[in-house]
Amino acid sequence: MSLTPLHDAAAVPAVHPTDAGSLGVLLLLVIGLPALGAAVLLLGGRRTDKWGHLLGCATVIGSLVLSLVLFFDLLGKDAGERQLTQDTWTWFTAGSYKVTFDLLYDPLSAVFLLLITGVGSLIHVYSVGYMAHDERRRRFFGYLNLFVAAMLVLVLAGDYVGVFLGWEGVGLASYLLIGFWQHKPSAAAAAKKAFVINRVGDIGLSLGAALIFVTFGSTSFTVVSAASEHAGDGVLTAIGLLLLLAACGKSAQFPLQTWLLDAMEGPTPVSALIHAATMVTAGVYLIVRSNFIFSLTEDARTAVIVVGCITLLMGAIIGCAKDDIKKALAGSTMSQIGYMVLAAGLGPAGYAFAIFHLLTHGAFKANMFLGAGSVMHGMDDDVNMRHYGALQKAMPLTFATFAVGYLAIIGVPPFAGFWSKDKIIESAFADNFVVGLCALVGAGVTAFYMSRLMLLTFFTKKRWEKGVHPHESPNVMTWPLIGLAVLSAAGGLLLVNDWIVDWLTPVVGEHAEEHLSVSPLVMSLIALLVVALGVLVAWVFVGQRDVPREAPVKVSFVTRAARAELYGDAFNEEVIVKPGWSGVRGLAVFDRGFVDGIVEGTAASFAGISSRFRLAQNGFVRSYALALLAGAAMVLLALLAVNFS
Amino acid sequence: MVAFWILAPVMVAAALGLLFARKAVHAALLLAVVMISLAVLYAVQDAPFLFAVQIIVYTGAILMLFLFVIMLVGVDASDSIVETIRGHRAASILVGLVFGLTLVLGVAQVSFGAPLGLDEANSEGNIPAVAKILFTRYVFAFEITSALLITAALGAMVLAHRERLTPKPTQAQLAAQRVRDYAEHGKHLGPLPPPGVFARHNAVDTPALLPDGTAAEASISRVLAARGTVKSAPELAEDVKALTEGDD
Amino acid sequence: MDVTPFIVLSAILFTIGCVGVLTRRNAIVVFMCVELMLNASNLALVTFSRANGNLEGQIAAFFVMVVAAAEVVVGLAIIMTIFRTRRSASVDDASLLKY
Amino acid sequence: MSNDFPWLSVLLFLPLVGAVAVMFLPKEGPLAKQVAFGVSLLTLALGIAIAIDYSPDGGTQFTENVEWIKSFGAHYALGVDGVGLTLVMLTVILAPVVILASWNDGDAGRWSPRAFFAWMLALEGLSIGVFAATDVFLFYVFFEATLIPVYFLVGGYGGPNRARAAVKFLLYSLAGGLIMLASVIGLYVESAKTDGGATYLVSELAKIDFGTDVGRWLFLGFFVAFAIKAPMFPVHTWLPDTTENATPGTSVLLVSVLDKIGTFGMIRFCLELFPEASRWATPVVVVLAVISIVYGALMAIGSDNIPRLIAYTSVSHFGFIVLGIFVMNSQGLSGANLYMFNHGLSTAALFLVTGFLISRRGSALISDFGGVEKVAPVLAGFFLVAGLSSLSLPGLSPFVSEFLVIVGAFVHSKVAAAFAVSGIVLAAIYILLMYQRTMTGPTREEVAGLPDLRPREVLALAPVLVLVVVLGFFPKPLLSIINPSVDHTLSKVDKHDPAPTVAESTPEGAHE
Repeated sequence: MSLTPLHDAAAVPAVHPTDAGSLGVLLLLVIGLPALGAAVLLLGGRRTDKWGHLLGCATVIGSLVLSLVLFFDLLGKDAGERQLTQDTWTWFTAGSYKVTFDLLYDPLSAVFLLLITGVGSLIHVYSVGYMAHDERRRRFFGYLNLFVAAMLVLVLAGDYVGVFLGWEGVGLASYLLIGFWQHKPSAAAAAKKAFVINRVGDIGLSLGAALIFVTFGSTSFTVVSAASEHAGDGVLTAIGLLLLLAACGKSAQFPLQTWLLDAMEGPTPVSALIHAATMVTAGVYLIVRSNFIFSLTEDARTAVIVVGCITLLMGAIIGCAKDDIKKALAGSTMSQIGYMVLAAGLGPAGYAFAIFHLLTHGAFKANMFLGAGSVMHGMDDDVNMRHYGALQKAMPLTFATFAVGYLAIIGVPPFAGFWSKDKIIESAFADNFVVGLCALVGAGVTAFYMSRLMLLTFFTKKRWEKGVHPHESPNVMTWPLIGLAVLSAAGGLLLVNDWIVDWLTPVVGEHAEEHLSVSPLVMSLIALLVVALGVLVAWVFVGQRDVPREAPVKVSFVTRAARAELYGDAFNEEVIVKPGWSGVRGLAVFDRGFVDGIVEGTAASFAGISSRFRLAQNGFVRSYALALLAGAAMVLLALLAVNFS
Repeated sequence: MVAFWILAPVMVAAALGLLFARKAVHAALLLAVVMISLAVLYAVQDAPFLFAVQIIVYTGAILMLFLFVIMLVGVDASDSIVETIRGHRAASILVGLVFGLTLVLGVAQVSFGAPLGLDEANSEGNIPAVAKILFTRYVFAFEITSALLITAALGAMVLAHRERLTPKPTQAQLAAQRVRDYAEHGKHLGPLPPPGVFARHNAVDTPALLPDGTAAEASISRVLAARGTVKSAPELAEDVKALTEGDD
Repeated sequence: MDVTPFIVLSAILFTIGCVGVLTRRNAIVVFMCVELMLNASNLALVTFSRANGNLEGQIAAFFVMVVAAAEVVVGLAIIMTIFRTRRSASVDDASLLKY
Repeated sequence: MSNDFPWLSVLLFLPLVGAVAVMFLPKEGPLAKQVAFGVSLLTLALGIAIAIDYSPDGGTQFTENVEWIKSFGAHYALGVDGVGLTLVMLTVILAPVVILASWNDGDAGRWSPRAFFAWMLALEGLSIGVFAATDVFLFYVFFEATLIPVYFLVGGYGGPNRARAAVKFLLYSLAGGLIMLASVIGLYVESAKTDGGATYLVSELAKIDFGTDVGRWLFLGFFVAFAIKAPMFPVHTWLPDTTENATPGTSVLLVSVLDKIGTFGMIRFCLELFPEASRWATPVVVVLAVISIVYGALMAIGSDNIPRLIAYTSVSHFGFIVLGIFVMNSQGLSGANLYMFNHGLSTAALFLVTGFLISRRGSALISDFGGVEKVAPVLAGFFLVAGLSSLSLPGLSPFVSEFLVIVGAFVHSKVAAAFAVSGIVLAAIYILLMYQRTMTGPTREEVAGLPDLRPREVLALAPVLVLVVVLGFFPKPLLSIINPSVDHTLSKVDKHDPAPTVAESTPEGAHE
């Protein structure tokens, strides 16, 4: 770029990384280890069955160690120097357009690296136990490694197209893992659905990247961030909206939310890693990473906030009605990501809190998913909470860790969720009262459905199926639970001294001051009050009553709607799928009948004409002679006509 | 011109007869009428050589050939009147009429002027004059026609030739066959009796009489027997009686 | 002697020959009609010869006769062969060469 | 390599001579197959040698020029630039793959298996000729000659309706060729009017200014033929019918190699010879290309027959290629050129792997499968990778090209890009739907005993998929030879890439 960006106080921070030097190799290794693991496990075949899971764990743990090394190295640098790049090779060039695989390592990538490899490692270890009896465990670990590698590419890429690579890579891994038990048609269908809906989001990312190229002549963060201030509002808003579409797809935000609940068909560790802690938060990452776009466009941010608000309420409502423990948690995930998106939409005031909530959520939601997996493990893979009850005695460790996660998500101090969610609610109120109210109500509903889940699973009476003997899971599964529980409890430490905010400042810019009319303390108290109300309601309506083993049929419209996931699927089915299918069928008829019909018809008409003419060749000499004579007569007539005209 | 006006209607009538004659033999005869009339017209038009050739070649050779073929194919083979191709006859007549009318009208429109006549060309006699042209200017074409005729003759031979499918039986085989037939069916060993032997008549339609006075059926052609033109034995006997009585 | 009546006669005979070829089914009769057409043309040739005052027309007629003779020989031989195999002299029966 | 030696002629005639040689080998026994495979490998080796010797910025290379028919101005002229070399390489790479993969496909045909392989080699040689010809007349001769082997390959070996499919293919292509012939003759007429006299050399023709009307008519003649070949909506219907009945190997050569003649011709002849007419036709062609993308994808979704489905996906992909060509900017054209190569690989993989699947089950209907993954995991894995490459997953080679085309289309027209990009969703639907229905779910009885891929089949498929992955991350070898050619083409059509909007606008006046 020939233009030098004009830096002023309100300017967005430009990405101007320095060469990573010797650490760059580590960056490559962070991605390379799990990628290598995936390659070995997937190409190695049955030879690697015996030690495949160990290799899978080892590569991710190796990445975690490297990430920690990198993180502490970054921590030791000055705030201004915390952006490193590692040159690799040019991916492709065309005309003036050049896309490279250069990696960008900055505070944002750093925390993501820790989240991905940290939670990833714990879940890999957990999976060793969870998938112990699956004959295709080796392949499962291959896919998990593939996912980790792709996710790392996503957060380390220094170019939108590079992000796209990781973006689709995690989509592929998600597809493979949701459909891991592909002999189940529901799993295969869910996998396909997830991928296809993600692809709808990818339209946004493709077109967004294209628009960015047209506008800035490059898609690398460095160039775009330096020049974004010079772009027009319209263009920035358009880019923002396109990126939001991408984020909606990947993060299961309204209106592309329907795939997430179906994705629970995958094995539980997958749900924990991909559909709770990491992949689904990639949308939030994308928005925060693109802060140099979003900070400059009020309109796009408003759209982000609206999407976030709608989704956080939708997810919460769905979570209230689901009896499937994983789907209830998935609804909760949707809702929590809604919070993050909402926070990201607040702009400089919210980026850091979005990431903060993302991190804490990654810990406590992974914790609860794994807990749910542990419960299912003990309950013979039954997922219906109405068949649980009073499990706190049978599975004390699971209960304890789950409880930590529960307290974290509903926002009880001092657990991690309190700090992160409280900050978002505060920022939301500072931005707009309605938005704040949404966030507040969402918190109350969260408290309700999580308490309901807690009560149905661990308290109330036994409603177990016959022959089920709940038991605590093996150590290899409980240790990761404990690890995640610790993180869920202590995640709030990141906010000490506003560390997380300062840490992310080089990436997202100076944190904007909040202008809240009431003091933060009052705000927190109000939020706690709402949460307490939610818990109380749950206690009254669930804890104090007998829970029927079958879900009651006669329920209010709201419950029915929530059970039907607010008719998202029904809407897609009626408005897109069914008309789509009839359209495709109609098109097939059109193709056969009209497009090919013209061709075939031309051929057939020639064939018809010749078969008609053919009849003139009747084999009778006399007919031929007649034709001959007629011809001669005509020649004669013609001659006469010429001569006497 | 008198000859023309006499012959023309005859020729047209004979030609039309060609169209309607049921039997091929009749058609051939009507054609002969046309051809002879044509020959006369040639003669009238100072073409005595062609007159002779027309009579010899057409009426003599070609028509005889036709008659031979008719004989071989069967005299009785006659057309059925029913037209098998739908609309063909009407169309033929229509097209023929159009063609003919156009031709006639077209020809009639042309004024040929007075004929120059062949008196000068035929001054040294028609045949020498024709020969002169034929053996000078048209000698090559003439020689070619000889090749054509030879080819045609060969072609006719090839077409008429029937390939033997079985080896020709030898004398010995034929003799053995005869003896075998005699042994199995009692077929007469010797040659068949000729008609009329020991009889009043020696015509072909008269069977020979066996020593006992009965007629030998084998002595006459089966064709004649089928036609019923064979004289029966009692008739013969009466003839014999009349003769003997007359002698008395 | 005017020329035109001869030519008209020739035309009429030719036309009758044509119609005969078209309507008759007995191959021999068809052949006769062909001969009639040839003869009709011969008449015209001879007439033109007289009209033009040279003998070329007669020569042409002579060649027509030769060719006609050859044609009849071969043609009749063909009819014989067909008759031998098909037991029929109808031209309609030899209609395999169709469609 | 010395520059005088006619390397391209050798490359072109090696398979042709091989084809003749194969016909003299014994009908029975594997010798004919082995020789055919050996010849194709030899051709590949020679092709690689040529590619190594090629210098990316050197323009048209390995040129040969012998006067052929003087009165027409026709020459036997060969030579390759970046675009031509890419496609020649695609041809020589796919030929041994196809021969190895179709090892037993020729056994059940109407003629002997040796004829099957001889025709394949002949097709390879003629295809190389098409891509290497630098004389329009020679190109035309090769263009039409390629139909003959395909006709016999389709008509002699393959499904129950092969005869009809072969005739349809032949007549459809001939019709296109006929229209093109008119333009070829027109070129002669026009070039004869110039001072240089009649010529068919592309290099000479490119200098002629045909004038608006004549240029447009000639352009149309070429374009229609190439659109049929490509195939584009609405002249695509021969392709599904043909692939439905052809053997997988034939389909690969047909779709991956031969159909590229259409898009190759659009660049080489439509754009470079008739720049004005190409610019004039751009709006219509872009619309047709976008329709092809969406239409092909939708038809693929609705297909139950696997080869038909793949044929329709190709219609969609060719829509992308044509779109990339006619948006006339570096991104689009580079993408389109790259797409030609990548589509060749991915479609080849898809045809071959589904071919293995179909030959095992004896049915080509998706509804006849289910749960194959359980019994044949390796096959399923290859299928998935091939499918993912077809839906342009990043990391696999088609992504780069598709992304570049979308970017190029976006530069040209935002609306066209917006419609074209829907192709990526539809691609996901048709590939994953097919995978879901065939591979996943409970294993059906009929497929329970299906054997997994044999070593020969793995050996045939693996190189293609390895290339797909390697080029997905490192397409530079291809792009480095394609980009100079693209610049050349763009200079011919007199188009320049627009500069990024931000670089032009000042901070104050920055509004859309």
